[in-house]
Amino acid sequence: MKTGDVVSCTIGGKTVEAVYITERDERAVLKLSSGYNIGVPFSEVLHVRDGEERKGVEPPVVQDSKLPELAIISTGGTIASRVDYRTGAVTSRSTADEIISAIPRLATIGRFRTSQPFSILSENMKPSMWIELARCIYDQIQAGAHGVIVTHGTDTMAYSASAVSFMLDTPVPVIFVGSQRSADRPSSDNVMNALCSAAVASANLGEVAICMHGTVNDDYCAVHRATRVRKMHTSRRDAFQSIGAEPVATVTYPDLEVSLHADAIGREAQKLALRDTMEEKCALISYYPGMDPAILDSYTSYRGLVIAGTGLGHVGTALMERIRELVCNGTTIVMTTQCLHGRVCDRVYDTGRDLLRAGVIEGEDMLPETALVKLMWVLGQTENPEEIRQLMQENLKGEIVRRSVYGL
Amino acid sequence: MKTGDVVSCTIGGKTVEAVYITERDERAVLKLSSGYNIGVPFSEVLHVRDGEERKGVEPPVVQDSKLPELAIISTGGTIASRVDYRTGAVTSRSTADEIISAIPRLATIGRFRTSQPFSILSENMKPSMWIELARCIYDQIQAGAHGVIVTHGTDTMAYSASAVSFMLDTPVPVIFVGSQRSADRPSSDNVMNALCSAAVASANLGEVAICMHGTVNDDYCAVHRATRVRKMHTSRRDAFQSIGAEPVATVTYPDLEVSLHADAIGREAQKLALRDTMEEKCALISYYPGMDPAILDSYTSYRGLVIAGTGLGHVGTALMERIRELVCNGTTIVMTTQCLHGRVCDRVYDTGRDLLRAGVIEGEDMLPETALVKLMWVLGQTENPEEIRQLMQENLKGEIVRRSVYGL
Amino acid sequence: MDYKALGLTAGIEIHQQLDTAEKLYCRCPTILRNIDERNGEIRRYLRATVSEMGVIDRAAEEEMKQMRFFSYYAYNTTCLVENDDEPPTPMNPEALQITLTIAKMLSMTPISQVHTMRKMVIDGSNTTGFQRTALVAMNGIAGGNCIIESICLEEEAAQRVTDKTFSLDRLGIPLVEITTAPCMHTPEEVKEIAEYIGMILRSTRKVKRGLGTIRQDVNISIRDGARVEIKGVQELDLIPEVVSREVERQVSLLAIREELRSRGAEVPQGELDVTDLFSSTKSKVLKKKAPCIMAATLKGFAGIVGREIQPGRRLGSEMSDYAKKCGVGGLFHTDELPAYGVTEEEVAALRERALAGDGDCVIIVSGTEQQATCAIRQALKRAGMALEGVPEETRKMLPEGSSAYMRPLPGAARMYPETDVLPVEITEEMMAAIDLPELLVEVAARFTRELGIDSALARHIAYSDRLPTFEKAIAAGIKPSLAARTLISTLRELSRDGVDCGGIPDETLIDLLLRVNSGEVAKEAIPDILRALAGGAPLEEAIQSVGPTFSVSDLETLIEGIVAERAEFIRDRKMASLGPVMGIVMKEVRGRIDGQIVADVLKRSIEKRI
Amino acid sequence: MDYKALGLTAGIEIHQQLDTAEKLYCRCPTILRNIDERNGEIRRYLRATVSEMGVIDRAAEEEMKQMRFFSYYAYNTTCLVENDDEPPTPMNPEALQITLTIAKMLSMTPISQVHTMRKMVIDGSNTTGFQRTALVAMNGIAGGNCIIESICLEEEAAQRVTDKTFSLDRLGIPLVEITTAPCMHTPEEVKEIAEYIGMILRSTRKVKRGLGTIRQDVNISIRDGARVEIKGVQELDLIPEVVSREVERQVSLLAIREELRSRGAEVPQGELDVTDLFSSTKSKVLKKKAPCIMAATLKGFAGIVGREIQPGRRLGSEMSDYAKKCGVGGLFHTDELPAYGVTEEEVAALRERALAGDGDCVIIVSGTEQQATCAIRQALKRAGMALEGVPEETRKMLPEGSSAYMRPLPGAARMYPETDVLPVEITEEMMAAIDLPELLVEVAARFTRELGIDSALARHIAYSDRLPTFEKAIAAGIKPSLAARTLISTLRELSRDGVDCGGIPDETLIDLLLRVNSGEVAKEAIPDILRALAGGAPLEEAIQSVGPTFSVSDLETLIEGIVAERAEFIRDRKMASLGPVMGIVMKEVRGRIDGQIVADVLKRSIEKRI
Repeated sequence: MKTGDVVSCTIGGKTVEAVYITERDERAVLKLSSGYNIGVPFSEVLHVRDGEERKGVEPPVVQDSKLPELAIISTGGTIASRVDYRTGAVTSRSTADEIISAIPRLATIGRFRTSQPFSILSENMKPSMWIELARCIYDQIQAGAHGVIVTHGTDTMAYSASAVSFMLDTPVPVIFVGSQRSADRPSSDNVMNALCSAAVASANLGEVAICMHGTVNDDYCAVHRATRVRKMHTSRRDAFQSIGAEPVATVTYPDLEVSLHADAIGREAQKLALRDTMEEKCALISYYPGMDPAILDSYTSYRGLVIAGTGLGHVGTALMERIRELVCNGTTIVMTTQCLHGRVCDRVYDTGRDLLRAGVIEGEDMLPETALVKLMWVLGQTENPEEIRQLMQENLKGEIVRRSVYGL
Repeated sequence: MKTGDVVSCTIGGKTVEAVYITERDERAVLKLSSGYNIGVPFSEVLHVRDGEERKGVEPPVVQDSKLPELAIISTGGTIASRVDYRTGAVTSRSTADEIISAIPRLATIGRFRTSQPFSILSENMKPSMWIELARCIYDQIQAGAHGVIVTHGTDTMAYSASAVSFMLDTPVPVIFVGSQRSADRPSSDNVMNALCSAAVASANLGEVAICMHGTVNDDYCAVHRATRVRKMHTSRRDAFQSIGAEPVATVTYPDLEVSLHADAIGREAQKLALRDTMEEKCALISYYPGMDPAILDSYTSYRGLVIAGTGLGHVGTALMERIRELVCNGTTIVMTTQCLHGRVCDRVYDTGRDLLRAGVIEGEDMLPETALVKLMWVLGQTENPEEIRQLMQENLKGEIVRRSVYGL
Repeated sequence: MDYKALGLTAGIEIHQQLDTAEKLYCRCPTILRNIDERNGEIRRYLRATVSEMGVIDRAAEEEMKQMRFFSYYAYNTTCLVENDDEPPTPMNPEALQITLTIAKMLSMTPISQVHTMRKMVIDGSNTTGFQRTALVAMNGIAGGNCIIESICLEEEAAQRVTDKTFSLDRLGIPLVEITTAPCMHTPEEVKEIAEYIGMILRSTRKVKRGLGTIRQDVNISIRDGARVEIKGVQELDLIPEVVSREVERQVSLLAIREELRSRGAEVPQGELDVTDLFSSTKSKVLKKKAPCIMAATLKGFAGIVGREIQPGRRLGSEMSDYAKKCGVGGLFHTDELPAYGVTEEEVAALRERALAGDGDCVIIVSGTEQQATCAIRQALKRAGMALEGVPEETRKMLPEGSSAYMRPLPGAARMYPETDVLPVEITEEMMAAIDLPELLVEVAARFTRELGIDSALARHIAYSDRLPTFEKAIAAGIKPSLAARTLISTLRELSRDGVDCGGIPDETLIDLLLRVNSGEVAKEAIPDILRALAGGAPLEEAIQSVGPTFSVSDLETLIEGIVAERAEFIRDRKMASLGPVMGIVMKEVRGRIDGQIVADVLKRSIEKRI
Repeated sequence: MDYKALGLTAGIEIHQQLDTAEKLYCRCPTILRNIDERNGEIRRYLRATVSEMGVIDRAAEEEMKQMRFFSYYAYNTTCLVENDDEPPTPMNPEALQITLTIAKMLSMTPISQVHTMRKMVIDGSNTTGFQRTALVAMNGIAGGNCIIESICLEEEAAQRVTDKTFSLDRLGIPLVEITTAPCMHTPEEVKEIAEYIGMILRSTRKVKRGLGTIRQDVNISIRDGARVEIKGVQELDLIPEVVSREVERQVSLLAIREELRSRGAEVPQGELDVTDLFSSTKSKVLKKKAPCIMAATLKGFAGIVGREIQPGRRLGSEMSDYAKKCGVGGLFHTDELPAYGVTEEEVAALRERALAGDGDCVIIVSGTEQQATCAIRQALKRAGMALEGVPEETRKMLPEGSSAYMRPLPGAARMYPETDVLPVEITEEMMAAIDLPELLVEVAARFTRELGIDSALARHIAYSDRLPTFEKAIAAGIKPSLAARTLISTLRELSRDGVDCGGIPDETLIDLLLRVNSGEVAKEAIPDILRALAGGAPLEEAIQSVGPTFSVSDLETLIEGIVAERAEFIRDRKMASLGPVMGIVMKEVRGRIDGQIVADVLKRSIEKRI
């Protein structure tokens, strides 16, 4: 039996005709004419006839050549997707026509070119794919895109956006977008997020950002600087939050008015450039009480290590010896804080001063995840320890906010 | 030369008399009569005469025997401390007399007994000390304490409070308190936090909680349930925040009015009991894109592992094989989320379903740090895998909130 | 009407809320809230999603004619699942257990692996844009010969507060949907089956009671007619009326079809902007809406659009229902004009512009240009259907039993799997372990048998919402007659007087009855005490408010006095004096001590003197 | 006064804000804000911390007499460091560099390892409760023979908005504190040294200018007197007055001491509650405060409490200052009563109750019981000091040059290490690398030498806030005389007229001068244009507002006409007609074209005709 075949089975003494969908936990899943799926033992299912081939039809799409050209790069997100109502499978759609036919209003904002360097679940992202993605964005901008939209699963979107931010100097907006509720549901946040991201991709912005719901309402999207944003909720629409910084823009919905923050970097403020080497041999570890110092032994071959320490940036004294050894052996260690908010300051307590003496670099107010991505990039640029330290402590792409302003 | 000795040196052709304080980075630190410290080369310092012995005097303290008896257990925090103005050293004070003389108003709230099981920087805390602390609290309650105040460094206070919460069923309030700004400064939050903690230690509460500033103002303290609280800022007074739950109480300042939340557990609701075994061989790891699966090899001898996954509780597929092996070899793996807010749900995406099939336990909405502490405790109670799973998924001490209420 | 001759077939769907501790796909309690208690509001758009055929479900498409911004009230008893901001929990096992119990009572066969589906509903009543529903069992039998096709376990929708505002407290309460085969052939039969299934449901003692907790949808068709589903019939007694009116409607529509065909009527496509004709109209309705007025001509429809097809409903009403989906207030047609302030001259000009002959009917709608265009096209669509006969539709019941169009019957395209909920296995062991509850009819019989209660009253008790109270009262040792009278008759009488005793807890009622049982409170005082309790008074206060109780010794003293005063009369009349003297005593003590006690004491007192 | 005979010795402390990009211990800009621009407010209590001897610093203790709740305004240009919610950054290297430059200019020796200290200040002006300060260099010389003891780099305090409210914009701006030895012996000498050090500071071109950016504290003592520090002398010209008034005060206090001693005066401890005596008083001041009135008797003080010791200040004022620390409004004493509504009878009753003889003085204060008790004790403390002579005090300058008590001189106990800031090493290489800036006196001399500017004006320019503007103007090619006249004289005249040109940017001024230089704008129009600019107009608009410019050819046409009309007069008077005709022309063109051009054109025109 294959999906779509007509079958029959007997339930309560009556014969029921149905369509075979799939196998699930040793049961045949059948769709009844009422639309309900049921799972029955294979032994009870009789094949009646083969299914007919069903073919989807896309309505034709016309793009307005007077509108600015925007590039959509899909990495496997479901900004435009279609449910197979028989199997429940969600098919991601990534050609311009497919995307526009799913979200027709996009066609009033721009002319779209699309590209799909790969298609994965975002938890399977890895640094080599960040590089591929950055190159793809670079190519699109060089080819004249007025703005770039990257559709991405939300799980690791902040890491990817941050990585692109370090690798790419962009004169145009590079906007990452995703959805927290899958595109196959009528309440999905995908349409609003997509439209807002297209609006901000056309705006006077020249940096890498993430555009997602600003609240749980369908009222506006917040546009977060790639290096200051973190997914702060597993499932809420407004999961993405700027930490220690304000969003660089907001886009109201449904009128799609873009308001830029005074700190936003404008179009053409940076010249297009790509520096796409990254050192993958880097790790992030969170300290906790009683952490066994032996755990650090796994990192002896690592070139970089970010620690999310406690409070102002501390670890237990028991780890100090191993940390000194790692630094001596050439591992760059950057201290960040598991508090997420606030600044690392290892000058206040003895533990911190010991860390500084051991050669650990204070990560200022960088998010631990951003610090990891930055460290990979910095180690891809230079091997000079002094340069590494300087680059890590310098604000390159908004990842370090030199002043902790009250109210953020 | 020793601290307190009178010395002289010549600066700009003039001889200056000063008191020798200490050595710092190969300089002699001297205090001038104006109070300023200066650092000068040892070669320029001449010994004039030995210093006189100076002895601190505590004013006598009278405790009101009609007030309820409260226990203060110090672990090395600086709720009451004194600066040596010569060296700048901060001396922690922990006897009842010392504490009351530093915060006289305490004497109007209770009669105090004190105990100091150990004195450490909180980043050096470890599970064996949690046990010692829990026993000490147990003893104090058994000896009749109407409430217990534990002073603790803020870095790992939430871990310790959470550990005590699992080990101890308490009929009285057990309130952890600390200060974000050191007690030696006139603006320290120590006095307000200490007074509020004493007020709540006298209130109708029967659980383990943390009492710290509710805002950056000196207006009220929030009392957080031990298992739902996290230090969310490196340095702000209001760093401690309840995640996914409301504080169990607030205490206004300076009037010390305690308002209990409807969910707060009242006095005597639990019978005093101590279950003080913990399995230390547990770890917490944060997943990030590109994490090398080989890192998991360091944990083969571990009995428990908490993963802070991405989003709803995911890790890259590359880790799946190692996770399966660990579970097969008897390591309990609990999935939590690095988003901190929201609930783990591994039923939605394939990656999650694979994790469930591998035997990973969904950590519901537990904070990763709380899940680690709970896992240590649960593995200390039973070796039965089904019991372990059930205990991990059951709400024992408020660590799991079964419903995600909007607005938290 | 001769329903057999007309070929009536009807089936019903019964929707019954379950009385579980938690909701079906989250852990919130299943309690309703006052909207004033809300602690948050969220605002969302919904849009139909496209199926794999590039097709939007026809019911969903209808709901999409307007882009709608919905508002939802949240409570401290709702959570992120209702907000559609968190994945659902696994299916509530308690709800599944109740559903399986009902299935077993109806001799149904459970599905081996139950799959939760999403049924697309974008009228705003579900924050997700779909309702979760799972087919749990199939093919059983009710009341001897009615076939039960299926039982589904699904989540309740949110309650509508205003047009676009919903309250999330109700969303997610478990609901069973029991669907019968179309095996009924008279209006009365439909009612009987509904009643029987209702009794089965309540026999589980695990279903919600009270207004809105059970709803019947009725499927009706006649020969040559079409299947029409009428939703939201809440009162059993209205079912026969609803069925007979629908039969009447289908009969009328078939007659209209024949007449239109014989006239050679047709529905030309295309609308006409006639806004200018009404630029100085006196019609308030047209003026109010008015940026645009559209018209269309229905060839050969004159007189038919205005024809009644059901009490209070005309063919024009049906067309109006369709038009309203576009946000307009309704439509006018020349069968009813001039009227509503539209003058004869305006009608004439309209007819002229629309090139309408005497046999034709012109329809007009007003609204924004987009609305009016959409609405006139919808009306034309419905007019076209009149040429075909009876359209398949989902309709909603109107207060008197007629119905109005809601949306087309939904197709299977609106149903797709809920990927966030894992399927549940139902094993034979699970089914075998289910103990069937005692049916309420059996309960009633037992009450008569064991407690000696009259069989009509016993049935009343068994079917009443207060059955558990009654059982607790009996268990507490209260006399069955006292309990039955109070819980059934007294409460019903008070309810007729507008006193709502629904909020009085069982414990309080039983406490009160215990005091009556012990003589501490007089039976006669019960109604007044219940009134006070309904007003919110605590029991002690309610009892005091009726008057202090009267002890037996107080009574004896009182009676001694009264009897002494009337010693002569009593000696004269002997026991015949009992009645008159009793009256005098009762005037003093009514409601403060049991009348039977008064009679006993008085009797003894009189006996002493004669 | 013969200051030498009195043994006057004086020293000064000069506090000068540095003009750095960022603050001393955080990275906020060093700009002041309008309080309306605040975006947050935080509220805190401060309390003195106990030293290792169990002793609270005496100055801090004085500030603790009331528990005070302070409020702070935050801005988007302040951060968590000002809020005392984040550890400080390392010491700002730019500020340290400027400090070292000043030290080198004053021939001072830098400290090898500079330690940041905390100086406890709990009057609310520092959110931390302390001021961070570091001793950077010691033992230099200023102006030939004045010894400079030390230069410290410290952070500015928050600006007080109201009694308990502070604005955080100023907090943390770097400040150097230069302390001289007590090496001055006349009031004029103090002023001269202050002036010289000020010139040194401004020579760095890296210090803030304008109101409040520099403050002098003066330390004064006479033989047998005591060291008194008078804070907050902002104007140099007031220094001699402040010094001479303090000398007067110390002389008076010493005289009072002698008189009191000769009278055998004494100050018994203990206060007396006299609230009842004033229960029906007419005194508004007493009634207003009034829950409690306390009194005390000063034996042998009659007539002395009311004695003037400085213009406008009596011994009673000093006691009142002490009392005010407890939150009361002040005190009354019998040397001044009856007055303020207090009657003779009340005074008599008071004296009687206080057992005061004719030679005694009674003091009273009113407030809450706690306040009044605290206040009367404070007053008694100060009265006791009168028997000792002059107390060592920190005082604040009053507007005319007298002073009022602030707090005791702080001791070394208030100073302890700032553990959050690492010490900084100062190496000989760093000192050697510092280029000494040109002193302003040398700048003035150079202007005279190179630009031919009169030496008084050159000094004016060099010392003026507009020196950088002047230098930019010269560099831009503007005539030195035009630049000097405009930037010094014109701006000063406008300032006298109440026009504040402080907000006009350098670029605008230079643009204006360039246009004058090129003849596009008339020199005469400058004051009016500056007025318009000060009012906020952009340059173009300001120029237009004064009138359209007048081109040379326009002028020639105009002059041709005027001259033609007066041809006869001109022929008569020849060149002597120039003056009268010039007046007529100028009436038409004043402020629209340069007078010199008018004169030239007119002269040529007249010459043509004669």
